[in-house]
This record gives sequence, structure tokens and C-alpha cells, in this order.
Amino acid sequence: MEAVIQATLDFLKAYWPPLLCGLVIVAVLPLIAGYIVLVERKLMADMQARLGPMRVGPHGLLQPIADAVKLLIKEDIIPQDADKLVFWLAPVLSVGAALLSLAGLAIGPAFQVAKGINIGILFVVGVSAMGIYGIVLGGWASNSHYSLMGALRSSAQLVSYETAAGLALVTGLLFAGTLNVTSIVEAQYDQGIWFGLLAPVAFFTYLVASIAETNRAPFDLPEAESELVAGYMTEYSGFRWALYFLGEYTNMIVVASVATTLFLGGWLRPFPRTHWLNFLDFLPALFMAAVGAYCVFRAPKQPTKVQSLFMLAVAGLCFVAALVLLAPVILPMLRPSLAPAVKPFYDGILGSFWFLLKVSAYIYFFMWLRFTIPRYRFDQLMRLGWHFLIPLSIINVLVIGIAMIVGSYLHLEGGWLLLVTIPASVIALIVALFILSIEQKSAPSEQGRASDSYAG
Amino acid sequence: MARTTIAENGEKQHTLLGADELILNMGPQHPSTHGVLRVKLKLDGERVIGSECMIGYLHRGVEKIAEHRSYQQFAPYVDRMDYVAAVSNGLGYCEAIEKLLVVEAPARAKVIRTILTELQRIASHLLWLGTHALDIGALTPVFYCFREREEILKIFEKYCGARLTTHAFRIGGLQYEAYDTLEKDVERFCKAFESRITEYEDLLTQNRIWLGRTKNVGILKPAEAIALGATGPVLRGSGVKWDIRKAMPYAAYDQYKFEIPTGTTGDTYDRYLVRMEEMRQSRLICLQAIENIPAGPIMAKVGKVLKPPPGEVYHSIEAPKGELGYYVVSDGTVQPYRVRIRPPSFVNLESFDKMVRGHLVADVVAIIGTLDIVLGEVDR
Amino acid sequence: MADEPKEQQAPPVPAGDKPAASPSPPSTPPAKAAEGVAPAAPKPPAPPKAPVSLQTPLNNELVTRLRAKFTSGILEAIEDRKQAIIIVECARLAEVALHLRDEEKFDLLSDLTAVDWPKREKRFDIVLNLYSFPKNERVRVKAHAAEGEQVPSVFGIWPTANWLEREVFDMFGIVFSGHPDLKRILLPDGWQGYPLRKDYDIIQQDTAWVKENLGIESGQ
Amino acid sequence: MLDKIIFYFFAGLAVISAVLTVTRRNVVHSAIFLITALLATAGIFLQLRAEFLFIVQIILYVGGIMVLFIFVIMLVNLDVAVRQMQFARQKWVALLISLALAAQVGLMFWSTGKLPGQGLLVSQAAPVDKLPPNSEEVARSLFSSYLLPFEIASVLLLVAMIGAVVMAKKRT
Repeated sequence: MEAVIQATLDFLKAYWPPLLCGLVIVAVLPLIAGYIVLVERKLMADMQARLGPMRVGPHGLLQPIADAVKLLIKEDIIPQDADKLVFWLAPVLSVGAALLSLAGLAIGPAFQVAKGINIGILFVVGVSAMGIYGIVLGGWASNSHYSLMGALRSSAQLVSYETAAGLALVTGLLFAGTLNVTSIVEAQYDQGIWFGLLAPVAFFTYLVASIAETNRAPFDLPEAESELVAGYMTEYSGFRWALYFLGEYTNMIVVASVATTLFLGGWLRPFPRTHWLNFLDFLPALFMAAVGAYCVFRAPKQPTKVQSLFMLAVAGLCFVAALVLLAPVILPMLRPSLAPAVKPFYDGILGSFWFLLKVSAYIYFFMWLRFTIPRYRFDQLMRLGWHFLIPLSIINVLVIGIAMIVGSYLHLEGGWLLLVTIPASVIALIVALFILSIEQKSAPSEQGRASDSYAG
Repeated sequence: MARTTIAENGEKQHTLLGADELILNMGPQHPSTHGVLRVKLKLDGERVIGSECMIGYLHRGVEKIAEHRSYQQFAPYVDRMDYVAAVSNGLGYCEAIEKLLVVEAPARAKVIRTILTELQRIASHLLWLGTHALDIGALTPVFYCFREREEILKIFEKYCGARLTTHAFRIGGLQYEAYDTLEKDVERFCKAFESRITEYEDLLTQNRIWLGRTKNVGILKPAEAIALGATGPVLRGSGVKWDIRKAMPYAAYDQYKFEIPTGTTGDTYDRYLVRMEEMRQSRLICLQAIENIPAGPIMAKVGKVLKPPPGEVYHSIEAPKGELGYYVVSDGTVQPYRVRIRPPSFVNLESFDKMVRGHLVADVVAIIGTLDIVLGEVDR
Repeated sequence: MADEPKEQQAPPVPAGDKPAASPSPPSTPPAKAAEGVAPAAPKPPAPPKAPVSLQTPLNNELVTRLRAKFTSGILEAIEDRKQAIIIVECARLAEVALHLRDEEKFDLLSDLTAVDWPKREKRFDIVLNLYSFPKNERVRVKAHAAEGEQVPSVFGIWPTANWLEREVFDMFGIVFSGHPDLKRILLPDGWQGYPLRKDYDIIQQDTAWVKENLGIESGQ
Repeated sequence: MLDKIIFYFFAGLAVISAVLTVTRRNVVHSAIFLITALLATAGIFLQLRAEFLFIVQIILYVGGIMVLFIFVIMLVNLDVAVRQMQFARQKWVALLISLALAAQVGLMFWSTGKLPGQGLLVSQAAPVDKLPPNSEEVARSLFSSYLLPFEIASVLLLVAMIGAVVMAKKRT
């Protein structure tokens, strides 16, 4: 017995930082997901000429908490003919896979749960792909036609788009030469350019495929509310439903983080090695200060005193954040001797700012698409995946590979690699479009093909 | 293909993958059946191989109620059929009874009726556009549409105090005189509306996904449309240029210039274009009408107690959804002997099965949307 | 009846069915009937027991042609407020309808409904409202049907009759022979009685239904 | 100590779910237990510090093949499948195979310590920080010493893929 305790203690002693990190993620993530929902609703409201949630808290800021409480105390309904075990298991799988895959991500060089994990990106992709079981099994266990169709659509869609996404990642990995998340970002620092710029077609492919993988509009067919009510979630309610929701938004964060790491330079600022752009380091601090200034400006105009005080408090927080962001930049300038000591803070604080900014921009793009365009039909979705994205990504891997060999012969480095990769990407795009046009010509009437939608 | 397969009448069709067909029940509680429509779909995978509409969930026996009310008393009831185009319903009913009484509303009343009815057509089409786009997954147009619809409802509210079920007209004319700024309000709305409608078209008309979802979906050939009794934008989308406002003008429509838009292929996209153009034309009619509203009485001389001479009359108008007909039989008493309402939605919905066969489940909602049905009218 | 204003009677043309411009060769109705009768309405609301009839016999080319073709099949042709009504023998309804569609180009079945006259020997009127696109003209075809008499379905002629006939069956209990799927459409399958018949008592029915299906007193 | 607990946890999980995979009547439940068994195996791989093998197991078997399994299972009419008695006609073959397997395992236990390089405890294999990067090593061996088998396997898979496409095309 004592041995067990001793072993556990040893284990804790050795692994407390990742454990703590993981705990924090699990604890904070629902809140973050809730606020992403709020941001989404607010953005949608803004784009649709209305206000969005305004009742709970100032400007609806406490809405996510109210929602969470509501979902927690809602009755948990399990359909009579449902497969109870699987019905119970499915949402847990969904959210579990999403949370687990976060372990492989690095927000900064220091912030990673599974630190230095060798298979990095592969781990994230592989584990997050397991979330599909939550969807498929949930849809099946509900014993409802809508759920089942949602599950079928979803599995077909995920399997198809996983291929395209994977091949796009491979293209990015060609530049990095490693699967390790930290090393990938460091490789981008060495090149001085984001891989997304070097391989724009791969980035584009991953962007589209990641929207499909997270079941977001315009590819949100598994849960298309106007067709399948809520797809695989139709029979779920209360907290189980909330778990699905949490899993979905976590997945959004995961794909955004993967794209940020591999294509957008992770925690690096834009053009990390271009020295005349060093002023960009001040941008985070300026940004926070600007938000703070805006809050101060708005505070007197609030209808009640409490709201004014609240605004001022927010402004204060922003200014503190601005100072924190400013310190690692300004200190080495004032005292060059401090530079080595400050370096980890620079990477950590500014790095996570840039990382989160990029992830937010990526997620914002998802939302923007959702409010703007209609939904694909299932056969169109499959056709887009199989007839365009997959050929495109295969060809892209091929031509980028060739371009890299050519580049190494010509001793091209950093930004000069663009000379070979951009033409290669253009070639890949042209060939893929050509294939698509042939496919469309040879395809019989749209209606005839429709039945093959699952066959892809 | 599913665990639970309902084999109807024991017949089994060969389907893809050799599995049984799937019966999917859509509605009456479903986000995109526009109320309480219930559709039983027979599916092969996601392809529809048969359908059956089950209606009547909103049946209130309007025609029976009519036989127990006086002519005036029944007028508010018709507002509750197509509740998103109450003004049009009222116009049809009032004109039918006027025809039965052989009276005619004064010119001023006719013009005001025309203005309000055309505004109502815009409002109804806006609601259609918003929900149709929402069904196809475009989240935003619906809010823009409601914004404009709100302006129209405000005009109605100013005119008669009600927004939805307006009961705006009376048999023989109008009860309320036009309020002072009616022309100005309508003009302001019409002026603003032109750019607004362009805004919706920017979001949808050239959108590749929208085109993909609506082109070649739910094709109704002209001959089929006529045989199935489709009217209104559904018929015009199939390319039949027929609009009761032109063919048999009522109210003041013979005074105004407007075009009848028609489609070519009869698919969902064409019907979309037709309705969009109809909104533009309605706007033009409103602008023409407010220029010259004749002075004079707003009510013809009809008694307090209406006793139309025995006989019968069929009168139909071009409601936003199609031909809205009233067949009224009088036996000379104060109550109608029989009021038959020819609901455009009900008859248009008959085309549903024809349109939906061979399409995917996703197209079903697009087709329900493009038919622009209001269940209050289908079920009456 | 309404006390109609004098000025209305000179041209008693209710805005409607006949566009002024449209050339309408058949049904050139003499508007005299309406004029001749309407002034007879006494102005004070004295009890005018002799009900005014706005219905006159109709004799236009269409009716002539139909009479020639169907002879005894056409029972009567009336004009009521400038609207043409042709009453046909019930058994030949489909036949006449097919002729109207193919030869006379009444290609749209606007409406199909029924009216119940319980005191009449043949209590039901089956009413078809037809419209012709080429002629821009409406005609109303009526057939009298007795209780239990089978009416030939026009489903084969206008598919739109499918639901319309189902509704008539639902509301009046009139059976259409040749209809592919004649069942209730608006009311639940197990509904008792036919609501639009004149002898159908709403309250009694409601009480019975509520008692049976909900197990409570209806409170009506 | 902890290593042992983790190992026995995964091993037990793998064995139990493998048994349940065979014994469950409900095909979807069987599939779920099969997934569990595969995941448990992946866990053992991870414990052996074969990270690449671990993730390949998850991506290929759990994420790929089993999804297709479940997809197909959902397409067939399960009610019928459950109702049908499942006759085990391969009883003798199965017995033979399991005997062979048991013999192999027995041989392994017997040979522990007698042959060099076998029976090493996990923790003794190599210190953690001295391990070479796993995926790189796998890649190196695949593309150098095992190039031919690797290519043959690729061609085999390609042939299977083309065959599947041809078969699917023929039907329509």
C-alpha cells in the first residue's frame, strides 16, 4: 500500500505542471466555450442589425453563465427506446476527445500539457478525430431517424474531409520537417515566414476542411436545423446536449490552434525575423490600451452608475494587461543586460497574445461565414470534398514537395522559397480546377447523382 | 436502411445498398415546415422516393363559422387564414361580398385598398424570403427582411391600429380615412426599399451555394403547374404569365402600370427571382398609387344589415400566395349560406409531391419554402 | 337585402371578372336583368318578401355548343351577377369537364367545392370553378347530387382535384367515384359526421368528441 | 509500480473488452468494445514509448476503420441481425487457432530469460530521455531497411483501392 502511495507521490512530483495545466484547461474551457458562444451571438446580432443578448449582466456578459445554469438544471430526457449505455457514453466521448486533443497543443513554448510530445500535431489530429464516435454513436443510440441521418451524414463528412485536412497538414509538415508542435513554430521562426504564406493552397484546403470537420456552416449538415431538426443531437437535452456543444466549440478551438501552429506561425508575431517590423511588438500593448481607453471614454455615457464603474473596472484591467504586455518589450530596450532574463516572458506573454489573437481571428472567420452564406446540400458537400479538395491537396503535396527539392538545389531560404512554392501552388490549383471541370462535364444530371451522396 | 423500418403495405422497393426504404416523418413539429405541416417522406438513403402531406392540424372550420355569422361579423375571421397577408384576405372577402350585393367601393377606398394590399404583398414576400433563406441555411436575410416588414406593419398599425390581423377593410369600402402622413410614410418606405432589396439580392442572387441549392430543384413545368392548379408566383415561376391583377383587374389595379415577372425553368431559383421582382413591382404600384389618391367618400352606401339578394358569386384576387377565391352563396338572409374559400396555399401544396420526388431531404425544405405556404390558410 | 344607391344601378358592374379590354366572345350577357330587377327593391326597409333574383337564363355560344354536344346532359345555364353557371347532369360531370378542358380550353380548375341544400331532393351542389387562360374567362359548372350518390371524379382531368375532392368528401361526405385515394384530409381519420352539412351540429359534436378523446366535459 | 498499475489496467481492459466484443449480441456494442480494446492496446503502445505506433493505432484503427465499421453496421437492419440465431460454424477452426495462440504465448513465457533480448522489463529498456525520436526512427527504418516491404504494401493497398473504385463504378 505504502508503495502505491509513494509511487503516486513520485508521479505527482514529476508531472505536476502538465497535470495542473490539464486541470486548468478542463476547468476553464467550458467558460471559454460559453463566451465564444456569446461572442458569436453578439457578432451575429451585429451583422443582423440587432442587439443580441442584453438582459443578463451588462450587455449580456453573464449570459453564458445563465445558460450553463439553465442547462444544468434542465430535465435530462432519455428517449424510451434509446440505447441507454451508448446514449450516455456518446456526449462524453465527444467532449472527452476534444479536451484530450488540447493536451497536444502549445500556446507558447512553455504552455503545453503533453510537453515536448514527439508526435505533436498527429496526436491532436488523431485524438480529435475520435470525437466522431460521440456523434455517430449518439445519433445511433437516440433511435430516431433524424439523429441517425445526422450521424450518417456526419461520419461520411468527417471521413471525407479528414483526408483533405490531413493532406493539407502534410504539406505544411514538409516545411517543418517535424511533428513536434514547438519545433514546428521554431521552424517558422527559422524561415522567418509563416508556412501559411509558403503554402497558401494547403492553408486554404485546411481552412475549408476544418470548417467541415467542426460541422460549422456552410457544412453544418449533420445538425442542419432546417432539415434534420438538430441532427445527431435531436434527442439530447439539458446537460448532455451542453456536452455536445462544449465538444463542438472545443473542436473549433483545436482546429484553429492547429492551423495557427502550422500555418500562422503559432506564437510568433507576423514576420518574426524582419527587424524593421519590430515595432509590431508594441501592438499588443497598444491594442489593450486602446480597448481600455475606449472603455474609459464610454464609461460616463452608461445609463447607471454601476455600469459606469464596471466599465472603468474593465478599463483598469485592460491597462494592467497593456502594462504586462509592454514590459517584456520595453525592458530589454532600456537595459540590454536584462534581455536573456526577459526572453521567456517575452515568448510567454506576447506569444500567447499573438497565439490567441490568431485563434480568435480563425474562429471569427468561421462565424463570419456562418452568418453570410447558405448551407450546402449533402451531395454538393461530398462533391466539393472528393472532386475538388482531395485532388487539390494531393496535387499540392506533390508539387510543393517538388518545389522544395528545387528550392534546396537553388539554395533558397525563408521568403525566397516563395519563388518556388507560389508557382507550385498555382499549378496545383489550376490542375485541381481542371479536374473539377472535367468531372462536372462528365457528371450526369445532378438529380441522378444525388443518391450516391453517401458513397461519396 | 435504419434499424426501424416501416414497410408500407408490405411492398418493398429496391433501394441503394439493398436496404429497405426509410419512412421519415417531418413535422408537425419541425423547424422548417412553416407551421404545422406534416410530411411523410419515403426515403432511399437521403433521396425522396415518395411523399405525403398530412394537413389539418390548424383546421378551425372557418367555412362553417361563416355560416353562423353575419356578413360583417365574418370579415375578421378571414384575416386569420393567411395571417401573414391579412389585408389581402380581407380585400378578397370584402370585394366578394360587394359583388354579391352589387355595390362598388368608392374610388378613394379602392386606391387606399390597393396601396395597403400591395404593401401587404411586400410584407408577405419578405417573410417568405427570410424564412426560405433560413431554411437553406442563410441566417442573416431573415433579420433584414423583418426589419423592412416592421416598417410596413407600422404603417398598418398607424392606419387601423392592428399589425397582423388588421381587418383593414369593410364591406363597401373603408372604415378609416387614410391618416395624414400615409402617403409620406409609404413613399419613405418605398424609397428606402429599393436599396434594401438590392441588399438581399447581394446576399443571395449570385451566391454559388444559393444557386446550387435552388437551381434545378423542384422543377414544375408549365403544363404540370396548370394541371395541379398552382397559382401565383408558383405558376409564374413556371413561365405562365398570369396574374389576376392584370387578367381580371379588381380594386384599382387597372389604373397602374406594372409588369408580371415570369420564370423560365420553373425551379426554385426562378420562383425566387419572380417573388423578388414582384416586390419591386409592388413597390412601383405603391409609388404610383400614392401620387394620386382621389378625394371623396371612402364608404359606399351599404346598410347596417346586409341582406344580399339570393344567388352566388365567385370572386378571386391575386393574393401574395396565389389565387385567393371566395365563393359565396346567399339565401337572402343576413348570414351567408355558404362561404367557400379557395386557398392558394392549399392548392399550391398539392404540387409538393410532384416537385419533391427524386430530390434529397435538404431539398424538401427548400421546396416547402419555395411554395410559400401558410398553414393557417392550408387548413383554414 | 341592401338598399342600393341609385347611381350604382346604372352600370351595375362590380369590378371584376370581365376586363373591359378583353374580347370575350362568349357570354355577352345583357346586363338588363340586374337593372330590371334591382330597382324593384323598395327603398325603405319594408318587408320585401319576394326575394330579388339576380339570376337569368344564359344563352351564349358556349352554352349553345355544350347543349349541342351533350343535349340532355346540360340541365340549365344561368347567369348570376355576370358570372356564367352551367348545371350539368351529375353522372356526366366528368365527361362535360373533359370537354370543357380540351375543346373549350378551360384548363385551370380553380376550385372544386360543394353546397348543401338539405331540403332539396338532390341535396348537394358540386361546384367547379373553371378558368380559361386563352379566353381569360371563368365558368362555373354545377352538378346536383343526392345523398349517397357517387359523383364522377375529375381527378383524371385536373390532378388538382385530388385534394379538393378529398376536402369535399371530408366536409360533405360526397363520394367521388374514380378518386385514387379518397380519405379525410383536414379532419382526423376517425372523425364522425361531415361538418359542412347543414344538419351538422357543432356543439353537440364538440361535446361528444371532447368527452370521448379527452375524457372531460367540454364546457361548451 | 505505477507502470505496472497502468500496464495491468490497459491489459485488463483490452482482454475484457475483447471478450465482450465476441459475446455481445448487439453489433454496435460489440463495435464499441472492439474500439475500447484497440484503445487499450494503443495505451500499452504509449506506455512502451512507441508514440508513433500509438497514434497510428488511433488514427487508422480507431479513427478510420472502426468508423467505417460502425457506418456499415448502422446501414444494415440491426433488428433482424439481433433476432437471427448466430450459428457458430467455425467452432473447430476457432479452437485450433486459439490453441495455437495459447501455445505461442506459452512459448514466450517459457523462453523468458533463456533467449537474449526477451523478457526485458519496460522500465529497463532504455532511459526515457535517451530514447531517439520515435517517429523519425520509424520513418528511417521504413524508408531504408524496410523499403521493399513498405512499397509492396503500398502497391497492395493501391490495388485494393482501385479495385474498390472499379466495383463501386460497375454497379451504377
